[in-house]
Amino acid sequence: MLDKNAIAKRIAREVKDGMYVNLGIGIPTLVANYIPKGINVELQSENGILGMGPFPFEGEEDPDLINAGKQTVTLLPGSSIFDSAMSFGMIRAQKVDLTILGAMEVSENGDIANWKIPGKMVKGMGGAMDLVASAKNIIVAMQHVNKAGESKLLPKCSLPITGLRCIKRIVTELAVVDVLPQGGFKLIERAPGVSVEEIIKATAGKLLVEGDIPEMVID
Amino acid sequence: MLDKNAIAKRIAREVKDGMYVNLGIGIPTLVANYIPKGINVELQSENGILGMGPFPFEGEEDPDLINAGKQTVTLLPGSSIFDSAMSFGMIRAQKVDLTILGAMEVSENGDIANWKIPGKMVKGMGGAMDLVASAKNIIVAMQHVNKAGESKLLPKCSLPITGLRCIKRIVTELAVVDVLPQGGFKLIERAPGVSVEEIIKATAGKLLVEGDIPEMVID
Amino acid sequence: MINKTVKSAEEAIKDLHDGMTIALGGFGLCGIPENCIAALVKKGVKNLTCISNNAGVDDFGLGLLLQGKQIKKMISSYVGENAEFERQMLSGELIVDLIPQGTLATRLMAAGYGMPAIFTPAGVGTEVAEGKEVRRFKYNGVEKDYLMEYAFEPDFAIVKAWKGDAAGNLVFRLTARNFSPLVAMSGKITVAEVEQMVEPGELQADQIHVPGIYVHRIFQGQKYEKRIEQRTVRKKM
Amino acid sequence: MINKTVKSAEEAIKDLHDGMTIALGGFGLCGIPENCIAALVKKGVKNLTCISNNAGVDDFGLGLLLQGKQIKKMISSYVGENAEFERQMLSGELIVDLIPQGTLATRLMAAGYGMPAIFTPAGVGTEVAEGKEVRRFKYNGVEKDYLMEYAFEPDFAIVKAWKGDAAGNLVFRLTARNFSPLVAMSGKITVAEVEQMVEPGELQADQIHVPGIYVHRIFQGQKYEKRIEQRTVRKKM
Repeated sequence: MLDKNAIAKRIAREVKDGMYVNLGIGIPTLVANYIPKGINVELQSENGILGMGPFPFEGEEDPDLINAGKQTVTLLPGSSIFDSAMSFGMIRAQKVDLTILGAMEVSENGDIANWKIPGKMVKGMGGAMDLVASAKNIIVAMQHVNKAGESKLLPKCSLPITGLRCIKRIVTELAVVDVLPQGGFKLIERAPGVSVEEIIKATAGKLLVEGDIPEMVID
Repeated sequence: MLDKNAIAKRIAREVKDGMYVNLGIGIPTLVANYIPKGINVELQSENGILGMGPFPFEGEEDPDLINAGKQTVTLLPGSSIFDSAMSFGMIRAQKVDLTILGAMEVSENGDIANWKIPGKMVKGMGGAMDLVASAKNIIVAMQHVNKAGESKLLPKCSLPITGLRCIKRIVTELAVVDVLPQGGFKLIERAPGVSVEEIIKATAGKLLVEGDIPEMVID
Repeated sequence: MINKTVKSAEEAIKDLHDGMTIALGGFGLCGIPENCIAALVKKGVKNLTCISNNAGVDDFGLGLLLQGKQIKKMISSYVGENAEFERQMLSGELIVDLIPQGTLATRLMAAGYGMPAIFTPAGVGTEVAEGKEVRRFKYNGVEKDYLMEYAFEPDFAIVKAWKGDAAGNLVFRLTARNFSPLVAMSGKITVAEVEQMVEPGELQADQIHVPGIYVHRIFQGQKYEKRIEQRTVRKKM
Repeated sequence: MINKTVKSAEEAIKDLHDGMTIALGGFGLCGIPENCIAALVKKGVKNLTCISNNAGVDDFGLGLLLQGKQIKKMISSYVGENAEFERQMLSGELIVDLIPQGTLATRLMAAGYGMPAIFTPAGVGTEVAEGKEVRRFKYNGVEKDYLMEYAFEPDFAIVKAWKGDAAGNLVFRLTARNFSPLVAMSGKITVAEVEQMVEPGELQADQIHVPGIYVHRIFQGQKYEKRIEQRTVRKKM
């Protein structure tokens, strides 16, 4: 069973040289810490940064330099700043290669719900609807089950959806699961020490398990 | 009968304090020379200038600083440069208050033709179609008759049109003529020494002549 | 040059009335028009419709207008930082129209670019698409559905820039740019407050983010708190 | 940082083939990609469709490609400066699609902004509107007709910038900007030649006109003639 950092570490292995990557709030933000040396990527933040760097050293925070999570950040050499229309312009134009974001639910046809719990939580979708509607490659980082112990990998989303048929891969504390083009989840990797049975039990949607399922390589 | 500079001078009187003005190629360009002191205007050039200044002094030409007529120009304090999409964005958004341009023909319902003579001359419309489709106020500067002696103020344009029902006022070597909202030309002013009869003769479209027609005030 | 300077925030919003629609720049608390918001609070104008990506926090930014119940309706993409907002929304006091962030940005840009409508795939198949025209286009080799979304045309647009001049030209600093240029281009009347007013000609003409033609009134803000919402740092090793 | 540098114009266009559609920056002879045009001439690639506001003059700019009959079709707004162009067009050797200048600019921008189509009133009621969808919108208080125009999606986009860095970031000087940022954003492959290549970090991040994400290949041009088309001056008094 993985902790948040291990999930981020596993996802970091999906990041390839030359990619522009948008990282959502939460676990996805942690991915930046684990991108292997020698892999050149640029992080896009949808409030208007390309080439985002790490958090500033104490005392060097600049109120005019934040990321989409409103956190103070820094810029790397070769970075650029632009307005929100251009930011979502490049997202819609599919210039951003990979989007990593959190989710409340993912359905077996790749629908995602992550912006609203009717009558309860209504923070808004932020840029998530734009990202999932356009990104070529989307990876979801989330817990396999919610706090009530219910699976978040469902036959159909129960919450208001953020985007249709857009999720390709899900990384949880238990497994790496793909969404098949024809619908249905497919088990790709197990977390160290987690059995296939545990994963099947935690997955409400249809889960294809083919052959031997390898254990994740994390480091 | 006015020469080109006098036509430009007369049109300059239409330019009011606080206006953003786009000047076309030819006579309209000359208008800039006659805008009265004390009237603050900014000239827009659709290749991406606001606050365009006069031609540079000899030896100070900059190949990177031209107007829409490809002429070397200068910038005034407070000017700005932008790309062509923003330039036509502000034109479509009707931020440019007044457009002055030349024409081959204007019809009595305000249609204008100025971009093509089939089989003969096909320079293209440049920015003219955008300007006439969007500008709140368009003044045409042109000769009343063409080189063959035929009127350019017509019941209907014979050449391919540039825009429909868009011209409000025409200033020629003979007269100031308005296009009435319901259609038809209306004689507003005569050039010094030109008779109403001469103007009627040179106007093929329906021309309303009401009461005494004053002579233009040019200086 | 056409001079757009006014003396104060109060003068800049003197004809901003109850019931108007206003768009405001800023992302979170970054780049918000602090002085104009203070003037709106002081003026006590009510029943506003506010187009702004966020709604501030409880005691800063648009949160101050929410406290005074000056806002009737918010059009935003993310409002998660504000308890009073959530309370007013869940109780029905506040009408909230949540729309995707890119849609918000592009609808503002559309106004400034004279485009009455734009197409975006964001929200297709979701409740955001309800009642909207859907159209299928091929773009970048893929055929998919797009929503037609209309330009915002707010009565007032209010932004904060880093530097500005009397001609109304604006320059923004770092990510304080965010929605502000788009907001600035969208207003029937656009008000800009700036941290530094400079002489015309001081801003490099080809480095201006918003040309003055879009700005109707400009003034130097009295003071800026520039509060940080999420101070995140790393330790020096 | 993702490094986009290539050695030369030749390398930058190595996979630009016969029959491709290419968009080129520049207005008249201002801001044209001189080194890439020279490389296209040298390469002798044929049957090109060129999207460019103008077509150069007889012996410079795109005129050089016209001389070599490398262009099958031109999509432009104004081509009045080129006798060879006019000859090829009137004789039918060259297909010419003349479109309004703002439409040209906005269709390029649409590609870079992921908008499959845009609306413009330019050309309504003219031969430009033939076969196009017309739609009525209310904007700025006025109801009128708009044409729906599609995004350009050229195989290659080629621009010249003033300064650039290895990340592909571009800055343009004065009116040499013109169509170039829009062209740069439109390409399936975008090539930028720059007058000055600078170190990453030298360009101020918030003063970049085209972020490097839009640029696939960048190199420093060997030399620039920067010819002036209409040298107009006034006398010192």
